Amino acid sequence: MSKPKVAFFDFACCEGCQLQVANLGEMVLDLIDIVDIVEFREVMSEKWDGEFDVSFIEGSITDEHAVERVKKIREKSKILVALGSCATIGGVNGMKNSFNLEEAGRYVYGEAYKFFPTIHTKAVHQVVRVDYFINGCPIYQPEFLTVLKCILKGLPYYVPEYPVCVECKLNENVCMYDRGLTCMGPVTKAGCNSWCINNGNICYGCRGLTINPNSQGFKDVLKKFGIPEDFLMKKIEMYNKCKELDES
Amino acid sequence: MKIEQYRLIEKSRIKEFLNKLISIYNVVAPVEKGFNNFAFEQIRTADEVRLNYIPTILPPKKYFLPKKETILEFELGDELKVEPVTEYENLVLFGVHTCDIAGIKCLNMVLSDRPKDTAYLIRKKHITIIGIECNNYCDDYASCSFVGAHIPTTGYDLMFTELSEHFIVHVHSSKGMEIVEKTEMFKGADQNTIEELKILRNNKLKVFNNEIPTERRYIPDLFDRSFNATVWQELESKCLSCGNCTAVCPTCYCFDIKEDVELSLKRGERYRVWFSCQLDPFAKVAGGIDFRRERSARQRHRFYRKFRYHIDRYGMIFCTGCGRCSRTCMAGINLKEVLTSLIRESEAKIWRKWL
Amino acid sequence: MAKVVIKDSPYNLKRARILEVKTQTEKEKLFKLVFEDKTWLDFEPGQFIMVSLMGIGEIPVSVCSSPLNRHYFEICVRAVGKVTNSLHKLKAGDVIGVRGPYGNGFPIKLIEGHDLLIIAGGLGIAPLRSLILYAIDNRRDFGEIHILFGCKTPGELLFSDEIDEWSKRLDIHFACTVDRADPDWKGNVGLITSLIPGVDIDPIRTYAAVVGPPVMYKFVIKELLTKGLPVDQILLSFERHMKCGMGKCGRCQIQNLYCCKDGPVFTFKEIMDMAEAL
Amino acid sequence: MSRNVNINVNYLTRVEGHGNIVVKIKDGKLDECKLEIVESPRFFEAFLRGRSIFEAPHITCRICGICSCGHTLASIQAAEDALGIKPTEQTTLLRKLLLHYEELDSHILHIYLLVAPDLLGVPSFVPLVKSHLNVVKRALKMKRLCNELCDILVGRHVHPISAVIGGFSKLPSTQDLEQMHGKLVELEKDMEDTVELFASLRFPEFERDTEYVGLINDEKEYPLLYGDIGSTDGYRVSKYDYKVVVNEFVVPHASAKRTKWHRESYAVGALARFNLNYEKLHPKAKEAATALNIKPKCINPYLNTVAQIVESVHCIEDAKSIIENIWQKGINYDEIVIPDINQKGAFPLRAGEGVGAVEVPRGLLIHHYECDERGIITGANCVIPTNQNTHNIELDMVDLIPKIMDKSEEEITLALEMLVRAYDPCISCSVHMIDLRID
Ligand SMILES: Cc1cc2nc3c(=O)[nH]c(=O)nc-3n(C[C@H](O)[C@H](O)[C@H](O)COP(=O)(O)OP(=O)(O)OC[C@H]3O[C@@H](n4cnc5c(N)ncnc54)[C@H](O)[C@@H]3O)c2cc1C
Ligand code: SF4
Ligand code: SF4
Ligand code: SF4
Repeated sequence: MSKPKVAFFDFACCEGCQLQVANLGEMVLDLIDIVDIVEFREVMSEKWDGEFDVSFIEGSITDEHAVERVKKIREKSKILVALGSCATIGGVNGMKNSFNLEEAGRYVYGEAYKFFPTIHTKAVHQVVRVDYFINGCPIYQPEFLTVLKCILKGLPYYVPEYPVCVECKLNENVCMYDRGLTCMGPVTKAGCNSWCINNGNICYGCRGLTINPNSQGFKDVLKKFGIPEDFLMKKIEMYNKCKELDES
Repeated sequence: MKIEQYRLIEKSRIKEFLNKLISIYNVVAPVEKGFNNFAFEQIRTADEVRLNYIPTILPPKKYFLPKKETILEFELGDELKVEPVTEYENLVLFGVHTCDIAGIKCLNMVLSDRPKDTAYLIRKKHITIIGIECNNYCDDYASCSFVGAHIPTTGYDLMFTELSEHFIVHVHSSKGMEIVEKTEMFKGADQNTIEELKILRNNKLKVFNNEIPTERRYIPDLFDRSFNATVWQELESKCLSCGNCTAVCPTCYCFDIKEDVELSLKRGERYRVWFSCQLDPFAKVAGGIDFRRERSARQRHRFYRKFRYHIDRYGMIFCTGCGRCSRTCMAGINLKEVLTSLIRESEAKIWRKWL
Repeated sequence: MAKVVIKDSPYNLKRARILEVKTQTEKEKLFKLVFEDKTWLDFEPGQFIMVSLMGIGEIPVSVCSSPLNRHYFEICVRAVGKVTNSLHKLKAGDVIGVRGPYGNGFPIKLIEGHDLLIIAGGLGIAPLRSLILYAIDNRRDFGEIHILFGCKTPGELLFSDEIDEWSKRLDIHFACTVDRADPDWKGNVGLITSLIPGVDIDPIRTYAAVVGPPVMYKFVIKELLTKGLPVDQILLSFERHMKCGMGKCGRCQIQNLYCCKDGPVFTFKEIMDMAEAL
Repeated sequence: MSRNVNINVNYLTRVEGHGNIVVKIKDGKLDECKLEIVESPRFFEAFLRGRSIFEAPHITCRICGICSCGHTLASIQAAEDALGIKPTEQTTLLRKLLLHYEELDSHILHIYLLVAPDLLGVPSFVPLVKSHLNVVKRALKMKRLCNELCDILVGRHVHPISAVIGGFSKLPSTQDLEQMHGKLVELEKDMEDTVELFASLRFPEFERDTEYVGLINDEKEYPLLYGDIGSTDGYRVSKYDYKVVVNEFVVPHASAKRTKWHRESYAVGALARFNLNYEKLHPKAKEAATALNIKPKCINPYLNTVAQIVESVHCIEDAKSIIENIWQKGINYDEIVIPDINQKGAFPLRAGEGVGAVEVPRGLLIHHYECDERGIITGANCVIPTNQNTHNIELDMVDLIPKIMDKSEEEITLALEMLVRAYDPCISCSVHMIDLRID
């Protein structure tokens, strides 16, 4: 059986998730043992004209050109994977959606802004069908490998439906609420092994909201800790602004 | 109280004892994590140990039923090659509170019930428990006297109780005796110290009052009447379904079973991880139906698991009064308050019937 | 950390070889299995086994063959997800892992000497087939046998050749219905509950065994109670999420009952006051 | 010789971000030559406005995954400057350590995975697995070690977790220090082999004098984390005057903003630092420079890669001594900082303006913020190394093409690609992206 042809494509993003793959160290060798990486622009010059068995899409869709390009990739790919927060939920790029696009452009580029046509930031599934989601900003390598193995074995991957707190408790961290801080852990999908909290920081919600968050309860918690609601809304916006497009 | 079973060690020598213990065994003890949080961790020197601590973030169940535990190793291929395995370690758990010992007893009940959980039993055999008695409440969250876990009874190898000058040590097993002998730091107890212990225990009855306005024996009845209590509905809007309360509970043992294969796709393992009835996928079946969809139903289930169901099955309350679930809940769901509300509500109903 | 192999682990698996795979419908396949060590799966109708595909997962599945069959045992699996879809890709000769049987099964000893009313919805026929085959093999130990079978469309009818046979037998009363008919369908159309009023049973002498999708139970039970069946003669088998099958993992709990250990077969009496059961 | 050549490298590979090279040669004369940046703009500076300045490092490090530690450090510096927070000595040491890890990680990625394939005549590292397995293995191992170093210090290399305004939200334990030291010693050996390997490889010969710009200061150590902005033409200004340096202007053929200081263009990056601060390099790094046959002032842009190797040696050695230093002093765990948002009011807020200037792997990086009295960002500007280099790269190409005009189209293309790649451009970084395509 020939090895599946795998490609990596990037859109508006920091390319950190691709880098997480390149950063697998010696495991990269095991990886190319089982798959045939045919395009990976960040570290390879090879290009591939045929079909892709698996395409990893990194980054958000932020202009018409990107919409066309991702649609073409979809057509040529048997399986399409959204890689990282920018692709799965819009990520930090979504913060742009809170602004008037023209004004934002003008702020960064002055009058030249017209040469940078832009549209509201979209997650990949808001433009084309996505088969697998790998959340995180950046992706958590163990989860990437788990999903990859699922893909190769033709199995579905279920993104954990429970919050980061579950993993955080298992790591026996001191809860940020005990430290008087606001943490997005209770409303954020797990799967990162509570990476940030393990390292002394709070969870910023980069993996997206849990499927069934108790928003009222969360607001009450914030009230209890004396945290204004708009503060929280801003926090949610940091990664989850594009969710609005799902709902509308 | 048989005097032969008791030993003494001067309070000032406890560090010396711990260092000696460390030189012989792998010792796990409570250490400080900051912000009034503690954890059981393997220690390297006695200085790390906190004798005065409130219950650790995770209970010692993590050593008996690890957070993640391989249960099968297998090779992939046409033939089915599997090997059930377990990992264990010789450990001495030092400084375990009586509530946590009660928790381990609950785990014992469940996991030695048929079919026996072999892996658990093997691990348990290799763990020695040195308890430390609390002469006072840890904090307001505790409700150990309500469930009767505040006085040491069984479930340990050695039990340290602090007296004015000594720790009096109850030697409860030959494993405990081995430690006494190997560390060579204990002397026999005398009648005075035994008296002191008796007085202390009597005093405890006053210090540890009943934290919940009912008695333990009324609990089954209370819960039989409370399935549709309004408290549960209140929890619906409060609970965040974060699963913190069950993760930290010394008697929660529900788990998930998953598998992982190597990148080569040649070998893999099947493992179990802690899981929680508070989480979304817990009771969902393949068709997508969730038999406990409401957060209120899940919280109710948690309380019934602690205070009702297991009384029928194992004759025990599965709450140790450690207070962890209330301490950890950021939504402020407090076990003592919930129980009190249940009691008030059911009393009101009974009164109405009488009038 | 020392690692040891524990052969007596309750999670240990037995190797079972697939003798034959029969496609039943679009979504269901029937697997004929035998243990490699030539031992025999000793089970009661209604019990289930845990089926393992290494690296993919382990799921509970009812045994659907006759417990008296000493040559092989059968499972009928609907492809819905990870394990079940992967199972469908297997062929005769492949080996899978099995542990069990688990659960209580139907209380045969109680049922014997009584009439039997079997009500199956969709895949619910799988555990009931085992009971039916047992009753047929021991026909004289039972009174009247009624089988009511319903499914969504004619295409989803399982074990159709056997059903033909059952419907021809004189010692079995068989009726079948579909929710939605197709042009070729000649039989009843309507929900399974519509068949119940028509069966001629003596409620006091009858045990009803009901298995089907969760929505079905409430309505069927209502009909059965209308017929006058005593609550402890209505037997129900439930599906819950199960991971260990041994009353430990907590996933399948219905209030204080473990579906895997105390069930999956319950009398209506046991669960009628339980909010989480139906 | 009258020859028409059209080169259009769509999506330059093995660089960070999307860029194209467009070259038109008409009748043997260079008609058009540009480096187009086609990365989709992400508007960071626009959406930073209205956010708490305490979130700035978390957000801006997402400008680029490869140099996210560098962005974090520049952002922290700018924010602390605006708020008037002075880092402690321990914090400064650990930040220097982090910056070293960043340089190492990025340089190794660039040297081995991006440049080495060109020098060995293959399109990527994948064919090297067959022909040069030990080289690939070494590269991947070094990469892993660098990642592990970052993991220990700040949780991860891509978007570091525990480096925050005010210090660190987690401090390394003594075992952590031991582990990091051990890994650096391991890297040291591999680095020697790296120097040996690259000393044996031939780089293209091409020289063009330009102004090299980077941080300089009066201290003994090789300046990376702070200093004034200086150039090989002998100029020096404070970081607050960065606008004088980056001096944005528009080129007619592409109506894009570029930067220049005293000349047509200037260059930043490893080679610039090497030229500016050679004397301050660790003796071992100087030895490596000799072995690699590079000395200041080197004006062959292709040798930027070689300067990176020299710097890597320096980083390993200096990181080791920083750890030894911390070891001796002992870590003060009371300095652990509450992360983010200043929720506990750990630092007094004030209206202010601050600039951060840090030498990141690809050169001088500047973050500049203004905030109001609630600490809400009212204005932001980031100047990215690659932006500063773009014009210099183009001028290099203009100079280079006539010299290689007689070669085949493939050879010209490869030479140009290698040139661009030598600068290690980081195109997603270009939030301030200025190159346009106008019809
Ligand atoms: C006692 C008993 C007897 C049974 N007998 C039979 C039988 O005879 N025949 C039979 O076919 N079945 C039987 N079942 C049902 C069978 O066990 C399930 O169909 C099986 O477990 C499904 O496993 P799976 O791995 O194929 O599906 P999964 O992949 O686990 O799940 C299937 C679907 O559930 C959803 N899902 C599951 N987990 C998640 C998650 N974490 N996140 C998001 N979505 C999720 C998905 O939408 C998915 O499509 C029985 C069950 C019980 C309890
Ligand atoms: S620190 Fe955050 S993720 Fe961890 S338990 Fe607390 S709220 Fe949850
Ligand atoms: S802890 Fe939160 S912010 Fe950090 S990686 Fe996990 S989901 Fe993302
Ligand atoms: S800890 Fe509190 S919020 Fe979290 S699941 Fe338990 S009760 Fe709900």
